[in-house]
Amino acid sequence: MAILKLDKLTVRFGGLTAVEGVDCAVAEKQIFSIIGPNGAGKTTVFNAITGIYEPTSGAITFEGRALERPLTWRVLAMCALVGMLTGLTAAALSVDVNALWRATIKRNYAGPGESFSSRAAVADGWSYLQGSLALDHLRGDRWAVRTADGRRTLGYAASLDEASQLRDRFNRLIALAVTPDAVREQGSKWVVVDPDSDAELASFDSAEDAQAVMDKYAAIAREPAARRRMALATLVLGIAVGAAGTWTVWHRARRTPEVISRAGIARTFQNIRLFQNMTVLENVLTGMDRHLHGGVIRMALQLPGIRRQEQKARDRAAELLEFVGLAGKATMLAKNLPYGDQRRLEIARALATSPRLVLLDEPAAGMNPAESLELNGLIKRLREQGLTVMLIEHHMKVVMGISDHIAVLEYGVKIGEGTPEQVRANPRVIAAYLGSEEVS
Amino acid sequence: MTSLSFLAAADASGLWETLGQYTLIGLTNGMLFALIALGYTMVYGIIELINFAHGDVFMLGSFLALAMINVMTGRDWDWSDPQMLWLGIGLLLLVVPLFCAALNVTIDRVVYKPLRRAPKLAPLVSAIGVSFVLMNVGLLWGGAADRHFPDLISRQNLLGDDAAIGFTAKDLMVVAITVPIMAALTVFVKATRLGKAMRATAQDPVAAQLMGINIDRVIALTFALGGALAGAAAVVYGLYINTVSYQMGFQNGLYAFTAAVLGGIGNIPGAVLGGLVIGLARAFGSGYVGERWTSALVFVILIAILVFRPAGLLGARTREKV
Amino acid sequence: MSNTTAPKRFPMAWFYLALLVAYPLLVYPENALFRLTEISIGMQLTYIFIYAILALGLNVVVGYTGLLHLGIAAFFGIGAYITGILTVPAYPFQVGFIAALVLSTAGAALLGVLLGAPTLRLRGDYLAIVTLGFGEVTRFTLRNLEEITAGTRGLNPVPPPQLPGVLATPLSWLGIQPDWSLDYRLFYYLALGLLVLVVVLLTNLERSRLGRAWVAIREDELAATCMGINAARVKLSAFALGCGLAGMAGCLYATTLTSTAGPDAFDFNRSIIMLCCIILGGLGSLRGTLLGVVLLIGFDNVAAPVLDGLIQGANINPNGNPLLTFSNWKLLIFGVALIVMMRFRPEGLLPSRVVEEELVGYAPQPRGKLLRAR
Amino acid sequence: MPPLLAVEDFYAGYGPIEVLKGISIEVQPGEIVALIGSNGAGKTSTLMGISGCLRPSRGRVLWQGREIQGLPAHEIVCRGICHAPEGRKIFPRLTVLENLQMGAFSRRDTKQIERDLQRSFELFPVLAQRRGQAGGTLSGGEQQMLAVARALMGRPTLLLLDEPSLGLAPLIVVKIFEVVRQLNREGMAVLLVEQAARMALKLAHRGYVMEIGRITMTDRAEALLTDKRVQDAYLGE
Repeated sequence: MAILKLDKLTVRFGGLTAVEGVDCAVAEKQIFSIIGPNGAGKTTVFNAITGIYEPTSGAITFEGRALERPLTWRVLAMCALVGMLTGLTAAALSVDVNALWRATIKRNYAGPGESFSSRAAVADGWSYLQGSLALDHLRGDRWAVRTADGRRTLGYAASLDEASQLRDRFNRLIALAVTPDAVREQGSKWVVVDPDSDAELASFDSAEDAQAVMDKYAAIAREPAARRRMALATLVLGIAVGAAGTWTVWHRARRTPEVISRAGIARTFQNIRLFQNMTVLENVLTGMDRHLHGGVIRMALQLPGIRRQEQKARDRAAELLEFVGLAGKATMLAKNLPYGDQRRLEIARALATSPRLVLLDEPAAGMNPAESLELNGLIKRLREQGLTVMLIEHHMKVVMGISDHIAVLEYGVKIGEGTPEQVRANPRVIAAYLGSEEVS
Repeated sequence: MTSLSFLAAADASGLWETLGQYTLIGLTNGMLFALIALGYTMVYGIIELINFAHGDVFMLGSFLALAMINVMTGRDWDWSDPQMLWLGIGLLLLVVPLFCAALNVTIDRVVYKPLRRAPKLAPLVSAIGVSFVLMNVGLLWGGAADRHFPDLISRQNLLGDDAAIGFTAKDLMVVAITVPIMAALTVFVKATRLGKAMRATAQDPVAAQLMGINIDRVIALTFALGGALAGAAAVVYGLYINTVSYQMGFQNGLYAFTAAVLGGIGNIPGAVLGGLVIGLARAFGSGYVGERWTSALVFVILIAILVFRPAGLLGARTREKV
Repeated sequence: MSNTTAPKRFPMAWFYLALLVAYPLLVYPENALFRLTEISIGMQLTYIFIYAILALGLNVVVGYTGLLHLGIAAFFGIGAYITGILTVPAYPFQVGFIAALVLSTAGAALLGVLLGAPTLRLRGDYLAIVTLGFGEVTRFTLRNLEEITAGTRGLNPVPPPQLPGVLATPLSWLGIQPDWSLDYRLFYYLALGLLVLVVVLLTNLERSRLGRAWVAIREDELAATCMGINAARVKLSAFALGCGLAGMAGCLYATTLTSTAGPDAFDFNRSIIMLCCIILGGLGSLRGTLLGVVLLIGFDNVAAPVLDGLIQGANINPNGNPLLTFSNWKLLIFGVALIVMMRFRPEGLLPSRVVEEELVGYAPQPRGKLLRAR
Repeated sequence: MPPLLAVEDFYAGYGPIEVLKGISIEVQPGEIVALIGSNGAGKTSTLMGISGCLRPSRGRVLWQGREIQGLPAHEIVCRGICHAPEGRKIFPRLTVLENLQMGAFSRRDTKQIERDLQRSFELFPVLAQRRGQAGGTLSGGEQQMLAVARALMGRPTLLLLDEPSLGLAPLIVVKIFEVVRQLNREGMAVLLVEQAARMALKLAHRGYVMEIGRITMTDRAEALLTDKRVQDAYLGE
């Protein structure tokens, strides 16, 4: 059964086509090699498999599954949560936090020793959003009628009852201010009369005075509505932006190297990419990361469970280092290793992720014949351990010696495939890989 | 603060006039930022260093301009005569940029050059160190208080006294000096041999070396150009804003650097675009949102733009080679 | 010093710690130094401990994980202001110190995550400018939300922690008065205790899976993700921890100062100084960070005023010539020192070295079956 | 007469990793020399060492009998060694024309440069069509042509050519090799690094075989082509 299948894999960068319509099926416990001239797109295939590049078209399936992060309810919940958070923050900013603070906290708390009722604060916060006029308790048991944001004081009163009456009057005035013809001429005065109760709410000496004051009330009347609209708009916009942003971020990371590595594919790199300033041992331990558990707090406290787990990981890392032939070099910095050892360490690090499929990108580059012979042995032992190996290699000896199956790429297109013998006999392959005969 | 002040401002003199006025102020200020931002962006483009000291070179340039004006006034230079005025400004625009260029090149030679192969953050810390040193020099030179920079150019509205939009001789001066300088820079970088060498070095230093380009000289040239632009900006700034202090390099440098990043750091047209965007953001911010939120607004815009365009407005995303 | 090996280093650390614990108890040196310098060295040490916590937080982000963060002061400020809002008598909350400490830390960490999440894919200098921008936004916001933060005046008085009653007697044996406003030593031990706790926890984390993941991301993000490391989560954890520690330091700062100070105490300059501390000391190195803080903050808070005092005392400057006061040259000396240090030790004074010696004593022995097949 | 170029016992590396462990190579005037070997053998580093981008830790590079090792790269170019580096390394945001002009940076003879430009366009007509286009927008083959043409703009006495066939279609490779041969007939010496060993050896007069930082074999090209060991390791059969 094929463990990895590439189906019409195509990768393009801008206008350049790196890989075009490549089909491949890698059987379990096989050593599968990709050969081809430099620039033929071999590494691009690896990059597409391991999620570094997004395939332009085509499918990659590993053990029958497309390697994507599954869509779970947690993702949706996260989107909703972030959306709500952004929305609420935006709305809070748009309703003017300063004024809200004044309306809720400062209005309800006079100072040290005074009591504070959070229920009253919430109620005041709500009426602030409603835009209703508020009563402030002042020193000397006086009361002030103020706009919801506390910026404007409309009047003062000597008792709470009087203050509430005053507030009612202002409420009526404000309601009337937005209606046309609220001000009527009456004798030498200009008055505002409540149409329901016929009570006189205010009187002025001139039409200009009346107009100016009524304009002020009209502004106050419009303000809460404008603020509510603004708050609602920012709330909706914030939720939309937050949720959409989270969704985009998640969606963009559906097929990342991390997900693919966790599914059981590990790789090495053509130009060695070790963690140069970490020790050999730590490099391998980093590969084991996903098998280690424990939250930040348990790690910070180094609880016994964590220690045991760490000790186990170190033992296993030591096994892996021994396996690739790096025993005794565990405490060296990776950058101080000789070239060949760095390649071996990359293999050990890849193995540490407990993969079922290993991709080796030119593992023998820079090795001398003796070393690459040793490498052959190592790759074969990997297969004996039950792993599937995919290999990009230029050393024909390595390739022909150990491969079960070879695919040949040229200019991003697969031009031949088969057992080493078949490939060796394929005239197209000879022409492409072994040098064009036309140059004479 | 919110929609109310917007309406109030609009009521004062018509929505479109206000908008035009803010745009004008924004563009004028933006050109100044752009001039400084170019120095950041060019240096970053070539050696990938955020040259924190750049703003302070600018600051010292304006102190030099101030000192020169004082000396010239002392020797009876007649600033009220338009001919003498423009001659004087021309002289400032010659000497101050030269000084700033020399200063910048010296800094590179003495401080940054030995660190070309050091870990990336080491030159950054050195640049911070240079910034402190220059700031201290400014402090010793000009004192801790704000200094008044002579108001040499009139604030008369060129569009007539009762025009709805104000465009003063000062605004004209900013445009008349910065636009030709930017044009000259563009021509230099686009068309001349050295300019091309500069761009080539920024794109691929190794290949540039293989072409026979002396990278060290190109880097020195870049610092010189950046310094000269900062010097020109310093003169214009002094004449336009009329207040200088030893701390102004930091604040303006911050905006200019933000402008450079906004446009895509290392990208020369990007720096100009970034400068204009920041100038406009500040103008509209103080007009429509409130003066005290302006600075916060600039950075909110910056963050928002970078979240959606991680390499700046004109920056190109690079694909990592694996 | 930098060549000491592991078995020797730990006694050295204990030695320094013992020295720091003992210093305030031996009243004589503090008094002698105070007579000499007119500065309470013990109080300044308290601030150095606080800044050390801040620097350690920054070191997690910049040193371990390699994300250039230029706005750490904002999180310091956020911690201070959360503490201020939660504890000052002008507001009704007035929670205890422990609660304020926890909430400040958590609040700053949460904000760090909120800032980090959308900007994770930015690289190097772009991330730097975003964090710088965030720092400035925070400062302006603190200044502009006058109703809540009291604008440029800052919130005060931030009350001191409640001393558990059981401690009063043992403290009196040591000659320490149980009154925070009278005896600096209570703050001193509080800050020192928290610093030691942070150092111990960070040392553990550094050697754990998470610490390795941070460094792996710094060394080669792509290779790390190919090893199954969730880069986003790891970076966010570094942001959360770094910013959280900054918030914790901010809480301590406000408590020690009994005020949140104004928003300008948390400006870009503060971030830059902290960054200089950790780069100077050696990125990613705990010891280096501590040394960097001692040198730079020590210079700023202790050496500079002392030298100023000495110059005044020596009476070389009877006319008050500004060129002859030390504070007018402070920035210059500071700058030159930074330049010179970077010139000769670009990797810092005590660079992090996950060297052989640290892991000496441990030579893993392979045993059992080689490779588990699946 | 001394050889045009002589590399003697050259050691160099990146950090602690030594990639060149005592290389010795000679190029005579008017000769095409091929340097073949597997990936990571140090071929590119050798060229980098000659052109001054990689400082030697030991050893000498003699150019017409004079030592040039340790000189900065731009001075080496002035002496007549031009390097078309691996991976093309054209300037992506300069136009084709500007890229070519950069190739002639070390020269001052404006008229001759103009003539050489025309010649480049004759050699590679496709570049003439695209002269105003940014280098980064060219296809791989066009970029490689541009890289070679750019190196030729320096009027080299010795051309260092690194992997000209990398990722290119056979027709384009043939084209580039033809140009190289033509220029060689006009007297230019070439040091060619190539993966496609057979092709390179067919073009070259002499060849060196490199293995992990050392020269393991050297001979006339025809001899190497028929050598059993070379065939085994690099030619496939």
